[in-house]
Amino acid sequence: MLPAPLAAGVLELALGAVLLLVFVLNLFARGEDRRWLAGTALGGVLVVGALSLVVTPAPAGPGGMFVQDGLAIFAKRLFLGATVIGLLAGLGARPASGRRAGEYHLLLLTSLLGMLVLASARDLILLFVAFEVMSIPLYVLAGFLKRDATAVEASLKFFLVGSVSSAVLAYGLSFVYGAARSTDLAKVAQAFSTAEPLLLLGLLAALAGFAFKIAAFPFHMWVPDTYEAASTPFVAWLSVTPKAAGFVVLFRVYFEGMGERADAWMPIAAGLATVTIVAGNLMALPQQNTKRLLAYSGVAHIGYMLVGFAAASAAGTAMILFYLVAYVFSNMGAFLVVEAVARAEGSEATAALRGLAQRSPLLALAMLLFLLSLGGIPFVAGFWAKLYVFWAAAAAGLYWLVLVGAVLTVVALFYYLLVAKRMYIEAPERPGRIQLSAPLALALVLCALGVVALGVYPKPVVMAALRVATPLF
Amino acid sequence: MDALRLPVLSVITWSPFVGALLIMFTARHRPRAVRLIAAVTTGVSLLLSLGIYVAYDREGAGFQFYEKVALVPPLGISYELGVDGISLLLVLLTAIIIFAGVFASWTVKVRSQEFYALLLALVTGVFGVFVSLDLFVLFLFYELAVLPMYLLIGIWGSSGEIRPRGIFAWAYRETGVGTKEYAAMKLTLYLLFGSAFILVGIFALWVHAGAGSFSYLDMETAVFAPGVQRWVFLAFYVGFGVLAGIWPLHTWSPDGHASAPTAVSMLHAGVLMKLGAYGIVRVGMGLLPEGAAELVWLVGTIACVNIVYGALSAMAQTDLKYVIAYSSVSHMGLVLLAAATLTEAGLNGSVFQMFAHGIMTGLFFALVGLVYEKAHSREIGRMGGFGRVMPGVATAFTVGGLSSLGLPATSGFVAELLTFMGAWRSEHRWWLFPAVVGTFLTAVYVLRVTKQIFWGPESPHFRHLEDARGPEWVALVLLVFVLVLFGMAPGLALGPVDTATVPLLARIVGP
Amino acid sequence: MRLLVWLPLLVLALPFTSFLLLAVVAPLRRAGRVAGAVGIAAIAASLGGALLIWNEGFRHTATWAWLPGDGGPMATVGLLVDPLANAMLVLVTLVSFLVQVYSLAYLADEPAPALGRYYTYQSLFAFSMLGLVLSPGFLQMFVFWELVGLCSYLLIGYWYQRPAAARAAVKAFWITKLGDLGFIIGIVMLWAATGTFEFATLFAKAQAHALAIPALGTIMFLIYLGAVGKSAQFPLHVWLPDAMEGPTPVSALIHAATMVTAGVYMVTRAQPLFALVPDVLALIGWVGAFTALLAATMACVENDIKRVLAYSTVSQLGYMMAAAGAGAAEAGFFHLLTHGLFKALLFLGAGAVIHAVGSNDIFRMGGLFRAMPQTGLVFLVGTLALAGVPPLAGFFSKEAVLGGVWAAHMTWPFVMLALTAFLTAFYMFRVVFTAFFGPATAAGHAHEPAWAMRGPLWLLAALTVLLGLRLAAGGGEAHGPAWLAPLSVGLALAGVALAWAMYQRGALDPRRVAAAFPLSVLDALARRRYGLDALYDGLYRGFVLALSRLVGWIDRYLVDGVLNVASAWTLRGGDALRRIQSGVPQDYVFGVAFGVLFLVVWARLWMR
Amino acid sequence: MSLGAYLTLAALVFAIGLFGVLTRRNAVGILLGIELMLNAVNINLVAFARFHGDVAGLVFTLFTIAITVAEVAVGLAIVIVIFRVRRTVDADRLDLLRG
Repeated sequence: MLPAPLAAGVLELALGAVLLLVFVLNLFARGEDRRWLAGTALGGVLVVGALSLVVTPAPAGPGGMFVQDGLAIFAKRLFLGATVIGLLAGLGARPASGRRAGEYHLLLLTSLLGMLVLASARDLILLFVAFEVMSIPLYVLAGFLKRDATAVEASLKFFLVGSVSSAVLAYGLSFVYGAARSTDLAKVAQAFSTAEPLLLLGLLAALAGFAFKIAAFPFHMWVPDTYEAASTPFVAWLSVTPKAAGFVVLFRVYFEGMGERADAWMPIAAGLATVTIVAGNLMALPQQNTKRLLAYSGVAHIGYMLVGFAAASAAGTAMILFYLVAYVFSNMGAFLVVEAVARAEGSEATAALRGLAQRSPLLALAMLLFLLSLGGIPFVAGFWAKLYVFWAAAAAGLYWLVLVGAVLTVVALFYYLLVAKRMYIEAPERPGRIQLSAPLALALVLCALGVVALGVYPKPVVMAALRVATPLF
Repeated sequence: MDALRLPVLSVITWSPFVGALLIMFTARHRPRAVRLIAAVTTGVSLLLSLGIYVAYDREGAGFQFYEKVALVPPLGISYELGVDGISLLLVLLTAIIIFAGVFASWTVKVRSQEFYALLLALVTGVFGVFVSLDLFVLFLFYELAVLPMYLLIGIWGSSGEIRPRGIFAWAYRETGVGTKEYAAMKLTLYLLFGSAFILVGIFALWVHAGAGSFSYLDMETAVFAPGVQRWVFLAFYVGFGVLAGIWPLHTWSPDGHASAPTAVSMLHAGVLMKLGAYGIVRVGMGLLPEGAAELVWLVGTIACVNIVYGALSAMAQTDLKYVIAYSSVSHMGLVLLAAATLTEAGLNGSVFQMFAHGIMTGLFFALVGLVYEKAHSREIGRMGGFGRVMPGVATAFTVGGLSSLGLPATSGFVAELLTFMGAWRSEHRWWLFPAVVGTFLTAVYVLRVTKQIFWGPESPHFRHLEDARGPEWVALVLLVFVLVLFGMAPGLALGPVDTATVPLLARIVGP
Repeated sequence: MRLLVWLPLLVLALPFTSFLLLAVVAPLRRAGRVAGAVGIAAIAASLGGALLIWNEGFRHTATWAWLPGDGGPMATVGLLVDPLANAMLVLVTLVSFLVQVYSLAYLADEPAPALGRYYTYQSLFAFSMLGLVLSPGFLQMFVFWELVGLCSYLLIGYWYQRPAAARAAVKAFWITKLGDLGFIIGIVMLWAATGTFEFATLFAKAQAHALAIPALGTIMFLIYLGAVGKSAQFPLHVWLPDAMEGPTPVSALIHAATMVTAGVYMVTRAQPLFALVPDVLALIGWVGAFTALLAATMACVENDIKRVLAYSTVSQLGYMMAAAGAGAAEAGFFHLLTHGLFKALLFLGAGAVIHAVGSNDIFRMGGLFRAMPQTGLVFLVGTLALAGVPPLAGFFSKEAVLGGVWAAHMTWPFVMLALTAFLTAFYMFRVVFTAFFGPATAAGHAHEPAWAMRGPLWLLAALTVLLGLRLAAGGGEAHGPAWLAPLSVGLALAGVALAWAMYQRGALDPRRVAAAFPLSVLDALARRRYGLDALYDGLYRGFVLALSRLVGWIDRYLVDGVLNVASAWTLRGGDALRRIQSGVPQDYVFGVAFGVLFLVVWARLWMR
Repeated sequence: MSLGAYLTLAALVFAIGLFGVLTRRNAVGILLGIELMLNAVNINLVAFARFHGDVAGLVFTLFTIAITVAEVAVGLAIVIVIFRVRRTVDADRLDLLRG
């Protein structure tokens, strides 16, 4: 049995072990096909994931800077689950299983480690470090296809925006520290109640940093380019997990311990949500590349989550958590379908989906499910997600925000339905069903199951989310 | 029913959905099986809805065949079902229409499996809205009822042709007006746009009721501040009104109904538009009596516009399906006008009109479907003298037409009579006149169309047409029968309806 | 005692049953003559019933709830049996029966299915008309009122493939519907004020002077509008002449003897209510008289034998209405009955002639008396009756009407009616002389019709004569002043004489007469039907259709246009916004900077 | 010198850095700008630590420095890769992806 301080970080330690293992194995790896290496990494994450299911809230670690509370555990399960799906989808395909499989997984797992720590961080220093540990590998992964001109360009853009925002973040945090005279978030929360302008400024600047991570408008501009250029399984993972992490930090920094004063963030979050929803949905309209379309729609979804954030209540927080879970399945699923089609057709354009319903009905049905879920249609996860955040906002009296969100959902459905039209209404260009690799198929099935299960029976997740969110306030 | 301890409403609601799943997964490439499953599952719904119609205890009134299962306790969402006199009739209507619709679209060749699956899923949504007592679940079913439309119209629909004209021509070019894809998208998005308002309204009720529950019954007991009542009722009016086709939010309906395949037009014009009116009456008036009382003037006045404007537009159409579609706009005006009178006669008339017009318009679209698929044309100008080659269709069409112009002995008359009675007893007597004028205009265009299509010398290139056949007869006969039966014995329907409208009225204008 | 309810119900049910049979059992309908047999059997049976009821002089009222309501039913249906209804029952069933028999021969060479359809409609009509007669309340009356309208529409359009017939049918429906709008509004208003549709209750209130409704005048006027449409009163009479496009037996039954008289029947029925509003009554009288005169003038210039009869029907309906308006409803009703007999006779006779000659134009006929003496004879009887020559039935009823009007001190209407009496005799004998006497034109092959047609003719003729004689025996005077009878006879004879002079003797050349000044104008107007049809046509095309086209355009290109513009703008907006994603890395950093700025400003603005 | 002075200095450095990032066309120059921005953070932290007599700030600074290094290293790596593929490090020409 581990000593108390370590017990809190058991997941992180386990993941560290996996990292080490992959690193060592990589030294001995030879040849083009390194599927086994990828397999090992996946196995390791699976183990950690399994471990995460049994861990229980533990007393705070050294100096209370590292907490293993319900929120942290919920988030970590989410990260690990998403990572499992992501790795599974990448299994057996370049680059994840190619000659550089080792590097790929090392980077990815490092970033994951950062997220895990971030979810528990309750100290500015730890928070910032974890944040960077999460971010930096992503820049590299974005440009992992280093022979691909677009990929490296995307990675540069990602890096630029990322590092500038983290500079802003750090700058903000420095003020926070200065105003609170401590790096302990609990102290920050107390200081906030005295509403010191310096502190406020700091938190605002920090918010910019986090907004980049969750890709809220106008910090989103790296998103479409990166998504379009980077390898799809990675993008699928990138499109959900870091964002989830970002939201967890938001909760920690802006809600935890602030109680009533949390309302102060309402107008800002509402404003951010509005512009993000509008911009995301509108910019998605003219897209012809499915990944790019999903990128913009993803921005819009962040907006919807921010609606829950604007509620600045336990309910809102919980509903964002639920939204994130639903979003993991729907969004990753959608990206994976794109990956599947792209492997067969060599194209990621929406046109590549023509007549999919007649070529491989089940794949089309899966895609339809994911799209409907993203669009917020009954009996798939997204419906509840969207309505829950709306409900939370309404409960906080933000009816206008709900209306804006709901009306913009109509715009969103426009482009989702256009994709559906390609699959179901238009005739296929060439016959023959799409061949799926076993791991990818499995990943897709997981996503589909998740979407439907959540859609039909959301109760348990909702309850869990509410349980972990309540103590924050 | 209760003796059987059968969750009868759930069975009615989900039976088509089960049918859809069966069709999807068992009946691949077996068209006959598809139709069989569809007929059986919808038949079950029909029989059971007849059953509850008979079994409904008129003395006891109120909501019966009650079911409840908690879904998300912390939010007070629960799967709660029950029917009163109003929903009872509309459930029956839905069952009849879809049953007829299954037979009317017997001849769908292309991808019939998906067609029937989507159709049945859609119907579950419709049933759900009528029977659910939990507003959240109601909304859920509402969306379920709207969405399949897109594919149903997009895949099996038929494109019309509309020339971009006027000052907005550029917009017409950019949006591709006239194509079935356009119509499908327009219909779906427009209705979801409406649902946005409904959503806000529902949440507002949840918040202000303070009961922490979405249950209709809990909210009934809650008291809402006048201000809240006003704007929430308005939200519901706009939201449901879109679906009910209130002017000027109606333009989705002609395009949508004209492009949709037969069964879908039947179901949509026949039942879904009623769903909007039902929402306004049940949720809007039922939960926000003061708001309703304050705003009926608006509802009724716009309804008057609907009636006359819709009838005139119908008269101007050269495309048969558009004529029927616009007549729906006009008749929905009657429905809402009747409701807005806030009188016993009026509310009864409103519900009865929902039923009558549902059957009538279902019949119309079934017939238009037959004519279209035989003559391959919707242009009224090109038709003529069909009466000789398809007497059955001609007769049915005439009956439908007579009902829509409110000829006695058809359901249409009873509905319109009650509407008139209610209108003149309401606070806005002048509403009577637009309503009456509307019926006359209806007489004008209906008889004009009938004459043009079925009478006169038959045009040479339509000699080959033949009358309705086999399964199609089932649809026609069933609908005509109901139309006339309820026209001659309106008590059958009004009995239960009255038990529901009177208390509703008492809530609004006091006993 | 039960018989009181069951017998009328039976009379009502029999035609309905035959209708249902024919409508539902397709093979039976397609069998044609068999269908005819069914229809005839049914109507014969109910004729028997009607005669029995009439003979017994039943009086009874029975009602059942129709529209349930919270406090008692909102509306009822039922049966009202009283002398008025009884007489009407007999007339309706009798004429229906004769016409259906007659049709069997008249429509002998129709295809079987068509014939079946014909008898289906006939049965439906019989049922509806009887239902109307037996109505105990305005609502039920309106219901059947509309149904007979429907039957008229269907039967006028019996030869629906003829454009003329189709047009006439639709026109008839629309014009009568126009009147019915008034009817329905009126009874709804009445209901709103009194809470009932039933005659019994309303009359009771009226007796007790408990019907003090300010708008009663308006209400009764609106209700009267229904009669205007149905009984072809000015200005809604235009549909009746066109209705002659239907088969002649139909014209005899619906457009002469029964349906068109529904208006008169209604006004008679509601007399106690109309009595409360003298102004409306006066109006009814004036309009009636004017209609009578107007129609008579038009009949004088018409060459189509059926149209002549149609106009004379309009004119006679004017008589009845005038009587009702003068408060002499019973006189009007009396005229209704007699007119029903001899006008049916005339139409059926005309039918026989048309059947023989194959044309409606009286100037294509001539000398038919020699070819078909029996038809000629009965037609002459009918004509005399219509012209009001004693001792035939028409004379007494017409005299009663005139007497009633005079007694009501309605001088001008009386003058108009008197003038009409003269014209009636004139135009009817114009027909008789040109068609039956005079030079035999291309009608050599004409022959007597089959017995199925001749039988009804003789029967009606006999009834006309017998009824007349019976009235003469019973002393049919006592109407109005003593000079009335001689006057009306004189007028009639004058008319006959003029017609004889013009069309038989040739002493006066019709053309020259028509050209003479005051008449020439009248002649021109009458030939143009006083421009009324043109007026309605203009209103329909120039107003209703044009308006509809305008609204249609507005809906398609403005109301919908706004929506399309909104969606187009959304799409454009997306495209425009997309451009800020310029691709240049530093612009993205600008994005971040801008974002920070946005946050700070926003916070300054809103944060508390 | 007062705390304010240090903060102003830091703000200036930060602004200059941002300005550099926004205006330099050469990728390397941009990296330098980022470097400056992060150093401004360090100035802040140290100043606060000094004036509050609290060591945490210094610790924070150490971490920031380390992170800055890592970040810039990665940045340079990316720039090199880009130069390999595109034969240029001119930011204006790196706009394949857009819209």
